[in-house]
Amino acid sequence: MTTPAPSLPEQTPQTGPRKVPSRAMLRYILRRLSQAILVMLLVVIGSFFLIKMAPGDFVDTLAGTSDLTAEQMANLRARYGLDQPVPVQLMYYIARLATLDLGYSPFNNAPVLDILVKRWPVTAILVVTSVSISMVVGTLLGVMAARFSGKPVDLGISILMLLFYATPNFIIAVILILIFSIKMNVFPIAGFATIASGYTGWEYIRDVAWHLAMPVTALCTFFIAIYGRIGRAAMLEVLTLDYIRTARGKGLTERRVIYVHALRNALLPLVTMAGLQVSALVGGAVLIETIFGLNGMGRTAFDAVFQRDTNLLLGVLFVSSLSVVVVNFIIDLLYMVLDPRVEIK
Amino acid sequence: MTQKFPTVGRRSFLAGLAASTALPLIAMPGKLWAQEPRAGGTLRTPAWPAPSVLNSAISTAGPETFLGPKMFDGLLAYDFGMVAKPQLATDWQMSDDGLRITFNLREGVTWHDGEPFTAHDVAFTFMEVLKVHHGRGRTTFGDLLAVETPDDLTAIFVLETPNPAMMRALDSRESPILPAHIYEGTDILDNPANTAPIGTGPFKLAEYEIGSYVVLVKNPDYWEEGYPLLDRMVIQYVPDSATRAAMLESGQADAVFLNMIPAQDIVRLDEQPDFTMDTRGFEGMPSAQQMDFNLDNPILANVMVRHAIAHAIDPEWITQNVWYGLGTAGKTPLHVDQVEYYTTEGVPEYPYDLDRANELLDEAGYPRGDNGTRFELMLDPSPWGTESITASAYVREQLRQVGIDVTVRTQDFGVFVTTVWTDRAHDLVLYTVNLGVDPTIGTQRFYWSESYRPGSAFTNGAHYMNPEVDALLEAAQVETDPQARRDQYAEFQRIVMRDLPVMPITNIHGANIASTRVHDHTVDALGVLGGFTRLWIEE
Amino acid sequence: MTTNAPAPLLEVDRLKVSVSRTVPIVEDLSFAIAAGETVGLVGESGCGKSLTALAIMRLLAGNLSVTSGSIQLDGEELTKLPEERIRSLRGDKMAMIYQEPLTALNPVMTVGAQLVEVLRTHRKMSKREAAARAVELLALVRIPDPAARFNEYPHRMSGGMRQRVVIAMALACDPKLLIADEPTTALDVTVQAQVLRLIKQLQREANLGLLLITHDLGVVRQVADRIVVMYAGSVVETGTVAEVLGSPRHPYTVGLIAARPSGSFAVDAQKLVEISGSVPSPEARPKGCVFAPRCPNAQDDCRASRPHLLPTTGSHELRCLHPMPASTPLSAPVGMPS
Amino acid sequence: MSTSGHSVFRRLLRHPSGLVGLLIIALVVLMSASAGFIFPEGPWVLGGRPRTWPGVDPAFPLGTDALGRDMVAALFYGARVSLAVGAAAALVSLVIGTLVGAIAGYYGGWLDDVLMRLTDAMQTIPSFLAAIAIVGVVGASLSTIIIAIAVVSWPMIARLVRADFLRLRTYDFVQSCKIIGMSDLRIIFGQILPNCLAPIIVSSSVLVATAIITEASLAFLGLGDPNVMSWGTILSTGRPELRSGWYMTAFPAVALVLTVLALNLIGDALNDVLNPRLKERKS
Repeated sequence: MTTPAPSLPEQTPQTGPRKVPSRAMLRYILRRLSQAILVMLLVVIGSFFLIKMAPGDFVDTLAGTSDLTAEQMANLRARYGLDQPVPVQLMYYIARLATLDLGYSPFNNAPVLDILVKRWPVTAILVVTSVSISMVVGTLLGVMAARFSGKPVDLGISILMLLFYATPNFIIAVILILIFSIKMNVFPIAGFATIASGYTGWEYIRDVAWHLAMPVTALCTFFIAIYGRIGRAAMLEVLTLDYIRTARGKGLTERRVIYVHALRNALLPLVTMAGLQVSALVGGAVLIETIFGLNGMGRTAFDAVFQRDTNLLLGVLFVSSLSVVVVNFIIDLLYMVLDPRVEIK
Repeated sequence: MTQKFPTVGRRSFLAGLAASTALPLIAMPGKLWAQEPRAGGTLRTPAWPAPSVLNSAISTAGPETFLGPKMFDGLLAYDFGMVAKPQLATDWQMSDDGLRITFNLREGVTWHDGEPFTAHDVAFTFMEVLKVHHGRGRTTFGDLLAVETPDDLTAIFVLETPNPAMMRALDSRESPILPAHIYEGTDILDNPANTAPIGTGPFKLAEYEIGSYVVLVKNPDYWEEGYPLLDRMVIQYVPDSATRAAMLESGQADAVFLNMIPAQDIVRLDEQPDFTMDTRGFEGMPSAQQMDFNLDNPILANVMVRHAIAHAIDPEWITQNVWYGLGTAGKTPLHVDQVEYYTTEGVPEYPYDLDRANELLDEAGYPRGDNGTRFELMLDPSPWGTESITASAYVREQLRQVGIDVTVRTQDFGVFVTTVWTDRAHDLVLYTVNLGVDPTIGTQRFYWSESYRPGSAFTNGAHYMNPEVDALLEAAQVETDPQARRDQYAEFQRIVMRDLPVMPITNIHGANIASTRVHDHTVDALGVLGGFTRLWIEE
Repeated sequence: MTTNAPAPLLEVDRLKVSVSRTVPIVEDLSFAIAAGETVGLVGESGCGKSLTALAIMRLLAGNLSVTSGSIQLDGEELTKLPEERIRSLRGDKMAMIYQEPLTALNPVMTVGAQLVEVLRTHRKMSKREAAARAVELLALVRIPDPAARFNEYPHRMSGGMRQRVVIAMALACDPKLLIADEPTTALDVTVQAQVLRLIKQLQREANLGLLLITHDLGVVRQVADRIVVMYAGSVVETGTVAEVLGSPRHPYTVGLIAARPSGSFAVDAQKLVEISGSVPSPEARPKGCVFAPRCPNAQDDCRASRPHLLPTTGSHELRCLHPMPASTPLSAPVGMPS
Repeated sequence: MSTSGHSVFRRLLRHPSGLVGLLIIALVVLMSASAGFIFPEGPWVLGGRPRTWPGVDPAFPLGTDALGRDMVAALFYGARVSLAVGAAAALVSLVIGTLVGAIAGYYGGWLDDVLMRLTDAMQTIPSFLAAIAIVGVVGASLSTIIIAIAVVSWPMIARLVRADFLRLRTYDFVQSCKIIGMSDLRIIFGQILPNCLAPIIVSSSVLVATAIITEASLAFLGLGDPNVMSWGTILSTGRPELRSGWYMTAFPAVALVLTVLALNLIGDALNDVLNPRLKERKS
């Protein structure tokens, strides 16, 4: 009987109780923070030049919808600093950003921050719910498939996940609307909550849940497939490991072996994956928000691109990157909790 | 960067609109009138795009134009056929020379904040707001020298020259009256009331979530006793047109106005017993799809080439298959709904005939090359709506048949406008446009040599220069004799169709589609761009 | 089978373990362990020792299964027991210590939690009681500062420490049978002796039946009462340590002993392989005596049919048609081809 | 990889999901290759009555779209475009990703830092959003779409390649190459790269699949190239007809899903064939 290699690299044994030194923690946070700032600076600069590369600015777009004289257009450009060279505009933008001023959105007639404060929660709730549901459902399906590996259950789940994996979310969204709204009329098609309903408390939460049921489902399927497939693979690997045999040898029930001993270890690669998927989910949210009439970050960015609303677009990218960075940080912390072998050095 | 800018919006809204007063063909089913109007209820309607401001005096964009008249009143309203009727003005008289118009104003009207409405508000609105900040107002009221206010209930318009077009532009959509006490002495474009309006209209703003929805509630102190009937109106901004259609079909919305769902859905739902289509109330905004030739392109400068292209394209086919019959094939630069001036008499026609097209192209000196191609052209369809992009697929295939290799270039709004009207880097441009309640307002800009203004969108993009046409257009601008004006525009139509700088494709017929529970959304020429005072919903 | 004890604690009788229910890996395996007795199960790796242990624990995984024979623990037939009953025996009445202490513990659970878990599975104990008992157990296996170690994760402990934890876990519920599968192989030489001593001591204290699986004859001689020599899935020779090691009869046993480095009974696997070729794979086992291809004494009858395990003297049993003479001295060279 | 391409292919054929995947892809390739022969006039011919249902007119077995174009021709040409977009975008992102990953992993130090922060930034921006921005800003043409997809998908490859380079550069064979004075370029491309091809090959099938979906999603939002008939184009033009002629949406959707599914099956099979150890654990 040979022993398989441990799933994660063994560290040299250390003695002494395990404590996270607060100094090390602080250093770690600072390092992550400086990396994050650099990354977000790159994001801002990159998107700034991308949108500036486009012919036309928002004044042009504006002129298309209302009759503006050349003089009015020039005034507007001056008002928004669009007559400055692009690098200068960028400098101004970054300088303002440093004071957390995201600027003004001419198209929406409101400060970017005011707009994002309303739209961030929509996407955040959509994405967080989707990640959570896909993780739970995906993992459960993966565990089930692994547990009955090679049996019909496994085959069924694997086929389902392949289908989920291969079907673009907009197709699923369209099918959901057709079945659950037009044919059965169970779920509301558009919006985040019933408008001016006066709901509060649980009633409001239920209303939001009702509205988000289809968008979340449409957004989830792909990620359920991802988590399911990774979960199955991870579980299959973990189940061959020695400590699982140890656990069985202790007389634990199969349920406990799977869900306590194996699952916690199989979760590790899934958690890593979740961090990588957050930005993909925000991207996927563009389509979902469009189809389900949700006014979130994805749709806002989409419109901002076409309106040349530079401030709004950069605002969305900045805030969503910030969210991704924060989520990844949280996930790293979570990973440390889940896997005691990972420690701050 | 805390300045605000006013007139902002997206053309897509208006672009999808169509007009048809002349066609009350779609008879309203009898069942609609079977019941007595009922007060109360909520109207839910999805729309797109969302407004930038909630004040149609400073923005001529579609969403604002829809919302404004619900909260603001105009001096006049118009019955079907653009017959003026009272609103804030109870009656009016024009002096014989047409230079002074006296409006007697309604008594006892108050603003939403309780302040009384006076002639001063009227004077302020026209002189300080509409003449200065309204997109079309600068043109429409250019001749307006002053508004005199001898007393609180009298406003006298003093004009420099007679202005027949102005009397068609005094409704709540085009010229809403703003409260002087809120706006006077402020930066009008920056006034907070632009997103928290105070009007005299039948509805008041209850909630506004930028980009998401607007909730309006009944103004209980509205001057017209017993109106409006509705308690509440919820306008939800939903970007996807198929989603809007699904909302209507599933009963999650009560009506979709202004062609804001795909034409095929309008037609399909209309056939169902639960929904009714209404094409009335679009005469104020006759919309058309047309294709400009860039005459600076040496190939297109050849009139035979333009005629050949016209022969190769069947506007009737596009009208039936792209617009699903919600339109009339275009025959002249005017819209069929501009009834007073529209004529096909003596106007050249270009019947669908591929052989003739090929002949003309041969004659023009563009024989087919070895690969069957004569020359290449770029086609820019307008990016709003899908109809122009769909139609461009048809145009591309048709022109391939006569040996013209067309590349379709889709770009976003900003780039499209820049490419065509600033850089003039286009050959053919296929787009939808509002031809205006009067040809002076909406049509002239495409043919008048003086409106060849690179950098200014939706102007004479063809670069059409014909002194004869210029003379006709300029004469019609100030002509007060109706018959003379008609003759001028008839001649204009004949010449333009001969020269063909622009090929008319489809005169779009606007349509509203609503649940049969919804009644009376269209009661006059303003249609759904009116105040919805009579709209009621069955329980 | 012929111990003095009235009824053996564990009795394995003609056990057969197969792959895919067709290819036998362990065949005709019989032995017994009495309470307080230590039996050493020896053989080269791949001969089926660990499988035997897993078969007893009913932990055979994948496509391995017991296809015939019986395993009785305290008179209870393990092979036929419902899963639930066998679960209640595992970790309670019988327990196991594994070869690789580094991987035998769950890396994401504290050792305390893993100990408490086994206690609470089999004993009605509150969390607090179980924790207290767990600390006692850690102390029992000579882990310094057991209360602090209780909250430790396995990766912070050395291999020897971890093996002690595994032992503590195995002993947590006072099992009657303890199976130790190469418990010291993966450990440093110095630690090996400590751990082995600990196991032996605990076994004596608790009067456990101990099945010690090893390839190290030295360990067997130190610890075991009786010895079972396996080759290619079946027992070739068995008896008391004195009988088998004092007077090995089977040519394979003789080879094993001879292969050990001088001065020690540890079998150097490398050396053994050099001497005697390799263990045939289960699919390629010869029809006759499985050892015949490598056996210096093999004759035609050996290849014709498989010999039976037959008693010789005392409790000494042997599966060989042409055994070594009974008096072969331990250290004498064996005429095996090199 | 010591395994030759030929034997990998044979093993793929023996792998059940590999076989199914290859069969479907072979069909799609056949469709795109034969499109020009079967429908020499192209997919845009307005040949039939618009919105003819499948099975009604024998000339149009799968019916016609809203403009009367043959659905079969559209699907055949669509296969061509979707595959081309997928393959080209995957290729470009493989090249970028491999270069960035190789340089970062081989040289390490500040170069690695800079390139990895760039990769981080790219991965932080929601990739679909970035693709929309690029296509929206530059204009919807086939090449823009391909480049946009490639630009947003290389970071994954870069990480993969970098990880392998980091590992491999410490190996003896690399060290000895350095000692005998081999140029960095030759070490990177001649020595190290061939040793990390397996994960690259496996991810490339996923890249192609993702690219096809991204193209369709862009087309769905109206950002497709109007001059080419891709499955995404058929889908987005068919969608308004969903309620009256669902077949216009269903056919391209099924084609799309099957192709992506097949590519994933091939990816799984390649994974099994090339890496006996489970690869998915490395995110």
